[in-house]
Amino acid sequence: MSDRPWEEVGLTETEYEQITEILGRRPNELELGMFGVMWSEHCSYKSSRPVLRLFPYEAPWVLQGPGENAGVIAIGDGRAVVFKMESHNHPSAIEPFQGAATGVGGIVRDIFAMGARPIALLDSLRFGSLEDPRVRYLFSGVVGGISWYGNCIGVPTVGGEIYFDTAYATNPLVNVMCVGLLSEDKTARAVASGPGNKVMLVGARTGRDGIHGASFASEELGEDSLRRRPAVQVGDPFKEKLLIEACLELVDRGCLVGLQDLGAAGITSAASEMAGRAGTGMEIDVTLVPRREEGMTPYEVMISESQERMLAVPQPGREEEVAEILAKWDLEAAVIGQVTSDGMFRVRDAGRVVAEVPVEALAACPVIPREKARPAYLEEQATGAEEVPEPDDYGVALLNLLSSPTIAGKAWVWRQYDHMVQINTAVRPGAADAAVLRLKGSRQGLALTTDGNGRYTYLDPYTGGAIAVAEAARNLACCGARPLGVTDCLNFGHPGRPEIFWQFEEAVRGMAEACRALGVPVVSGNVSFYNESSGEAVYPTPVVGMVGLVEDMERPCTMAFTNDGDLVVLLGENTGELGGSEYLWLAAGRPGARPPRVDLAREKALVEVLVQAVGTGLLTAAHDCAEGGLAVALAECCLAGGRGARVKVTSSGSLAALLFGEGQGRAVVSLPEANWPRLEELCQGQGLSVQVLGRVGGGALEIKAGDRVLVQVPVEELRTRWEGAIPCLMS
Amino acid sequence: MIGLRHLPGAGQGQMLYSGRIHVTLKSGVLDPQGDTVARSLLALGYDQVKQVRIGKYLQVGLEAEGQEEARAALEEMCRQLLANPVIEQYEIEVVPA
Amino acid sequence: MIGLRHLPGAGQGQMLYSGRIHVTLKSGVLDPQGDTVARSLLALGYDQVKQVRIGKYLQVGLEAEGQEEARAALEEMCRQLLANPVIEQYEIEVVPA
Amino acid sequence: MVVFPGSNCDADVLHVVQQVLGQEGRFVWHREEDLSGFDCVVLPGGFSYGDYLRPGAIARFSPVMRAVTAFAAAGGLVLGICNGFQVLLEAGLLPGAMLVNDSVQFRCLETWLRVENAATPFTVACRPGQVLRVPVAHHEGNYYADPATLAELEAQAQVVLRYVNQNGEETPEANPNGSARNIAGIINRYGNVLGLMPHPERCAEPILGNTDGRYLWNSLLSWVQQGGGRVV
Ligand SMILES: Nc1ncnc2c1ncn2[C@@H]1O[C@H](COP(=O)(O)OP(=O)(O)O)[C@@H](O)[C@H]1O
Ligand SMILES: [Mg+2]
Repeated sequence: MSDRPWEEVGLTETEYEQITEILGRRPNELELGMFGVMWSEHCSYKSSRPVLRLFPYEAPWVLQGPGENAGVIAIGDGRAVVFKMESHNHPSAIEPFQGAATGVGGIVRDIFAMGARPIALLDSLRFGSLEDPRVRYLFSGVVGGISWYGNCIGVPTVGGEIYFDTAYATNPLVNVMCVGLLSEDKTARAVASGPGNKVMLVGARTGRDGIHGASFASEELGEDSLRRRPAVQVGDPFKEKLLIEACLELVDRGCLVGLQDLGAAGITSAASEMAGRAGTGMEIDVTLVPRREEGMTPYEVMISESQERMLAVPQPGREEEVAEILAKWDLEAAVIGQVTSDGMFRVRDAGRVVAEVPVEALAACPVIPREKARPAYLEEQATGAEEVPEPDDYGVALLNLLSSPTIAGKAWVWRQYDHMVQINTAVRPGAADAAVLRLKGSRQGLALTTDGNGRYTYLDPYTGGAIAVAEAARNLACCGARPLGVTDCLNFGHPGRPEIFWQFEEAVRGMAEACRALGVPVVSGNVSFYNESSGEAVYPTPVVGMVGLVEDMERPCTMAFTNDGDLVVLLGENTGELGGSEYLWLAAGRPGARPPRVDLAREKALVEVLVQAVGTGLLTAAHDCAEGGLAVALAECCLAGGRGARVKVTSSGSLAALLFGEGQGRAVVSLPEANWPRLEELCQGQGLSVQVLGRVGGGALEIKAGDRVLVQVPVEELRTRWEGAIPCLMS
Repeated sequence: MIGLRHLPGAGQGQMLYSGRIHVTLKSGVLDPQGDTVARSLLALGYDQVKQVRIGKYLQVGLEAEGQEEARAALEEMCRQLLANPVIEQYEIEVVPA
Repeated sequence: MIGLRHLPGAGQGQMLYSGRIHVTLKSGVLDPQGDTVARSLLALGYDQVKQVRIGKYLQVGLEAEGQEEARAALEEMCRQLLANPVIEQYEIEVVPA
Repeated sequence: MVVFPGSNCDADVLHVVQQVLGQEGRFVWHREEDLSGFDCVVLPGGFSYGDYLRPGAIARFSPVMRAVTAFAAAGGLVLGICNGFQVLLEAGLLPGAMLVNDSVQFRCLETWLRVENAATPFTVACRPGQVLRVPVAHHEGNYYADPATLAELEAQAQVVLRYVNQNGEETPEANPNGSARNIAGIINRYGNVLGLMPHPERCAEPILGNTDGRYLWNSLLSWVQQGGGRVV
């Protein structure tokens, strides 16, 4: 070993000394390697842990909060929903297709490790500008990889979001959320209890791929690690599909004590975490691990991140049955060790002990206290006056917004995803603010969404974080769903930079406060630091995945204007804030001084009104105002329904801000005139302002301010620009 | 679509070449497709089969002033588009078409 | 799963061979993938490119008593599984591994 | 419902058969070899064997496929949907082959289909020329057959379903994958083996926004119930 052995495994000298103290001796090379992966930021959350405590985790319906492979919430009738989101940013930056594909594989394993059948995927993506050929390569590779893997395993990709901004040019964000369904009495737990129980490795053979994947997220690859193999792996969705079926059969038959997926840090992490949760010990013999390659060292076997593998602890005496079920699914399984009672994690090589450390120690990575400092750019931004350029022609400005890739139609993406398999997708991509799945054999449905605007968070991390949560809740409510739980993926730069860590804490604080205000607990999540290249961090980007429950699927509501003559109504106040808007970015090339304000009490009122209005069948359409503001929201309702609308806005102040400002807490709805008194009453009850804007009808979207016609564009022209933008850039 | 199939006569001083490119997975990189095919060959009774690896074979028809120029262009195409250096390797052969 | 990667020593009188199989689309069968790659190459500025056809390249490691026996087995595998005669043709080369 | 390793629309078809049509149905594992007692065998969509090598290429050697072949030869009804269609082509139970989509991308979208032959067990409940809205979801659905085979298929009315636009017109834009002659589904000479790329099980319930698939399922049902189970 070198005289600074900690460097090779990405640890600090202090951490090395702490390990030495815990062990009462110096770790050998294998032990140090195991600590290296387990104490990496990715596995240990050593920077983020104290901050994540800000989130609310409790609610009566939460069956499992963070800590297991995924969070679980009860939805009644003995059914529960399992969900989690995860990033695969760095692998996707290097090999977009396989990077994104294996990202899907990883998050799906987290879900079925809980005994849940994966029923939906959502992808939240961030790329640079599509004018850049490298970005186009990354974009089409990532979408292709998600499509290949998700389609093959038969889990529909039903939603997601994509932003394009130069801030993500070299470091794209690829966050994938998976949702599963389980019956409460068939839950699997990731525990290795029962000393003497066997430990089985199931699925793919172990190769040298992905060695150091956990630390790959946090450092440059040295020559030494390059010699050890590319950190990017190739996925095998076919094997994953077999694993899903086999594992669910094992859980269904009650054959298992515990089940755990292998992700970052491979066997080391899976085995030690299973033992840690059960308070037991674990013994693994590396020679028993089926290999794909010859000459692998114990170290390589222990930290390999080969995909499509699971660790299972069978019920004593049922090992045969487990093996039979796996064989039925053409899967290989091997007993690689056993549960012990002494709290030690012992690794053997043909019987000889080659590593022996307390299970607890591997999980006990000390927190790194990080410094925080408010970034200087915020002061600079804030002093710049928010001068607002008015367009020469509001109709042209609207068309330009509709063809901005961030706002434009995303069919180019989602038609590559099988979004219908499993035949539950009642509200499909593009039809509403959230995807809605029916639950077979029930009147209920699940609404799913992901949201997070990095530009807002850059301008004001607290507000950006709060808005991400508020928007997600609004999206669900527009579909009539009551928000029940949050998963998140926090994408930030280097946590060692005080400005970045300040952004991180502020964003989490904002998210946490919004979750509290809206009564939605966080049940799972993921932190991705080090999203930067050559010292330039991406926008701080917290992404929120939210799940809501639709009580009665007989009353669907999408964003489509469906009846001529229906009233068009704005819920909430048109605050005319252009800061952080796509309009300002397009018109002036700057993000603005501050993002739209967020008033959490108003957000809560809006969600209440929407859930009740949709739930009682008052509305024919609902769509929240987000990127592009009121005008874009109206245009999207027209596009979805294939019909126009005539509306009027008040004529005071900046008209651009009224039309294109991205003020929060708003939604556009349509309803038959007869329902108007009831809606008005609902809004009054919640103290939410509401105003009639106009009516659905005609073949064009017409927006007036007083008597002045600002926008008068045929729906088909809106469609051409909105649908054509991305295909045109990609061809 | 472009009229790829109906070759116009070669340009001034240009010859037609055919590039044959083999793109294969680097050793050590998992080949799920090859493994699955191998297993199915065994199931069909071909128990003499030890391993299958599956790669791509590209035939590229191109104009160039000479063989070396053609090879250089193909090399460039492989690096830029046809192969992914993170997981794949390639071999190029050039013959007059 | 089968122990594909850990070759046991070749059996009695058996040698290890490597079959190299090119599976290509029959001429006359459209190749959407090849056409797309050709179009991307043109878009990248490689205007010397006239046509691209994409096929598969399979490397099959197998045991046999001799080269001819190996070829015969590979021939059989191609006919049965590795190529689809409706759209594809194949070529086999055998070399000692 | 035959289940190959990698099938993923098997449960969808079973749901429609049992919950929507109220019929008996069960999964048949790919290693089973006995299909006696069934009125109809469905090869469902998915990615059997990961679609590795070619879609359907490996699955067609499953033990159950010998039984399916015998079942078909005896006149039993066989329906191949999407990957199931690909398996039938590879197995030679239907003529032709699938190429990758002309877009070279997976395509999941609604298509419109014109019923070209309403006299088959799978389409008797449809009007000739009726236009149905049925979604597709595949990467290799670009149907290919040599000109002689195509001519023969047309002559024998074996092209059962064709991609058209909403008005029933056969246009290139209506073709989601580049299939020869906009072919979406074909039947064998004897009229008992149908393969189609679109998914009728995905549009059989009002809650999913489309029930056009019911025309095909109802056809099958009324054919079987009228005792027309065997075709040959
Ligand atoms: N990456 C994606 N994957 C799948 N669906 C997507 C993706 N991006 C956008 N969509 C779908 O397109 C629709 C509109 O997306 P977007 O404009 O981002 O919605 P919102 O503004 O409500 O977040 C939604 O139904 C969304 O689920
Ligand atoms: Mg929205």
